[in-house]
Amino acid sequence: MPFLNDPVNFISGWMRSLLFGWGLPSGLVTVIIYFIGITVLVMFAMVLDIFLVWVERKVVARFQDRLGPNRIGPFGLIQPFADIIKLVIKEDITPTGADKLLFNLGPVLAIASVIILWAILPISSKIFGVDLNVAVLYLVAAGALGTLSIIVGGWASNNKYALLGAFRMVANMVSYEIPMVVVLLIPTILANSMSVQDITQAQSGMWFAVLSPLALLIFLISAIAELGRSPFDLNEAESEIVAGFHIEYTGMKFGLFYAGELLHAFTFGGFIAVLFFGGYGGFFGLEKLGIFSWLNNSFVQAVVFLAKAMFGYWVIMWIKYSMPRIRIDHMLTFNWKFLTPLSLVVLVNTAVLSKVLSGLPGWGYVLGMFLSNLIIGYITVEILRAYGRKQRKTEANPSPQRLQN
Amino acid sequence: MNVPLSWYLILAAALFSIGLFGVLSRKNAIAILLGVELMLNAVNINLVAFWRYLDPANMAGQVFAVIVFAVAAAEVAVGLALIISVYRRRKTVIADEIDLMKW
Amino acid sequence: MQTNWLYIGIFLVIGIIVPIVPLLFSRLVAPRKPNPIKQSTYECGIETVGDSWVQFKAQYYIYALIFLVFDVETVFLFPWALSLKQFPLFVVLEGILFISILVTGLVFAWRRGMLEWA
Amino acid sequence: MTVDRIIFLVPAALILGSAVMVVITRKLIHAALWLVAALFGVAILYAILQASFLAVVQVVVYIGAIAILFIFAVMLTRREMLDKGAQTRSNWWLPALLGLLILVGLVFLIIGQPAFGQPAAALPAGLDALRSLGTALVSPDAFVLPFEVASVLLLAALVGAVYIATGNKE
Repeated sequence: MPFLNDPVNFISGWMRSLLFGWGLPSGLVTVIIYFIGITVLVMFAMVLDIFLVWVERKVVARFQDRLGPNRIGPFGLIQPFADIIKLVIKEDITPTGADKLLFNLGPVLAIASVIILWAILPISSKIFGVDLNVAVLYLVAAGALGTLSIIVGGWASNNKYALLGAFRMVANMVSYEIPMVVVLLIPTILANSMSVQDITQAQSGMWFAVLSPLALLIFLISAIAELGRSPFDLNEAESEIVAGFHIEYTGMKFGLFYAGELLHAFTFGGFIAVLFFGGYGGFFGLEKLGIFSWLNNSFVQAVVFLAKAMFGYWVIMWIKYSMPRIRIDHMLTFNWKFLTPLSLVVLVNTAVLSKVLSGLPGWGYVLGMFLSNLIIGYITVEILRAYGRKQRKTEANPSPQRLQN
Repeated sequence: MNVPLSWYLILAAALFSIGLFGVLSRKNAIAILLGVELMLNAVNINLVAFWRYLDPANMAGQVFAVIVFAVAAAEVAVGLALIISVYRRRKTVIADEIDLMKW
Repeated sequence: MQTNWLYIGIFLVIGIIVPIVPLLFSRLVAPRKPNPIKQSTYECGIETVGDSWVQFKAQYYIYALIFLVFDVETVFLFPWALSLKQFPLFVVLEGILFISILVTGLVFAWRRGMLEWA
Repeated sequence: MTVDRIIFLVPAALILGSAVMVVITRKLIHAALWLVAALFGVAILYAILQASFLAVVQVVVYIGAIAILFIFAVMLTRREMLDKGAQTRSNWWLPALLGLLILVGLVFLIIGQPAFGQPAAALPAGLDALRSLGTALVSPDAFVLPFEVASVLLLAALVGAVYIATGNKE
């Protein structure tokens, strides 16, 4: 059954022969097939996005001991469609003084910057867009477009809160991009490649989450900051700046920002799975055994990947609905004085150990990496505790000098 | 790759000229820096095109382009810091009005 | 490699078309009755005061400045990370030297109190 | 007119059009955003030239960092005068003439070189541009010194910029 093993190539091969039969040139055929394939992939992402609205509302309801949407359709599954219809038929208000073109560009860029991430997301070993050899940096580049969308939307609204929200968000996003880029170097070093397929294959024996748990933690934190979700949701901080950068957006444009945020969170869940949990694979070598060979099937891999991505998304939601918002100065201090130095230490550690331990057998390499991370983590916690103790002491009996100032 | 190298070079030359025009004709200091960015990018297009067309096995072109990135970043960082600093004291970003060397 | 970038290019085009479609559809079906009150800039229910150009803290700018330098430097580390495997240990030392120069900048900014939200 | 040439001309038109807008737009924030468009076009050119690392780095560094810094600077300074009054000097035709002369001269020079009329050869088989770039940057008989010096340059820029932006507090 070629379809079950390699569905994308099966269908594209069939269509290629069909289009050649019509006498089209080969370049055009490639473009047409890409076009159809991308449309299908993007449509899948958008349908998933609609489903995510329901997931998000249901999960937050459970966290807060409520029921969530349960009126329309079974378990309220039709609710997001009702929401979409509502958003589409709402009046679209452009405030006076807004920069019309940029005002429309903001939400479009916001969702486009998320959708283009799906071009490199390896859903299975056979179902994926492209296997770019700079995929890891492509992730960062797409984030840059997302930053731009927020600053454009916030500026074009001609509103104090919107601009303030945009400023905060951009300061937040650009700051946390540093630990994120540094930590992205760690899967690159471990897999000796920047392609997400290679990174996934390199984890078939052992997840990078085990080799470098600290990197996973730093990536998770900076991903949440990049998403602008609580506890880093200063961009929209309802109680301070009302709704932040999308305060003036109504109807479908607001809907696009909202949809973009949810899809972004899920996509980052997917990237956490790819970079640290073995993506569609990572069965610790099980798939090589005869009875588990079905794990190599494309559809099984796709299900595994989507389940892992959903788990990552769930963790992000869990954090969002359990943590209060932190102040902007604390947030930036946390990044520049704690996360960035820590990520650099982890990077140097990984680079050195990947060289020093490369002679050891597989388990020694894994154990060495894991223990070194534990030691760094322990030292970090000790430093933080000592700092906290000092802080409490100065607060308990402030020196007279301090009082004068 | 049916495009001749000269097309890239002419594009880069045009971009450089536009950047030069921007640098020389704009009054605003920030706009002058925008023009400088265009000129730096024109140079980078040339470097990468020469790498691709003349000697792809030798990475000197790409390495040089990477170094230009660093120079551009350094230029923007210091240039904009200067502009902000001047603005905070003199409340102006018009290049012609910044005519005192002191401060 | 070239076809990969062609794919990315088409993806970008579709990625921009997809959000435009619901916006156009919304324009077709949504009512449009603008009036000055409705279109006024929102400001917590009171009338808008002044323009939106409130003065911003220069601190935002300082963080962006530090970010710019760090971003360029960390991006430089990617080619280094890819060549770790094929060279002996001195390559790691080169990287450490590079990173320590980076850290010097961070320490300087820290010592000067640039990282404080003053 | 082959497909290759059209694929080249589209980003080229984007670059030149946006670049012209950068230098003539009155609103400074629009000029900064046009710069983003021009830089994005340059990134597309890098992708066409098969320098994929430079293409993504162009987006990450220029659009993600430099353009953001420009927009921040515009927003910090805009208050008084930015978009009011003439944006260009009164004798703007002089730089225009100069730019035109340089352009014409360069075009003549370029067209005069028959070697520049050649289309590109295919990349050597087995050349991984990304890995060779990494090798070139770190191997001691290639460009390791510029690599480290670039870091020192950026350190100097950071120190200088931070010092200038805050003034001498101490």
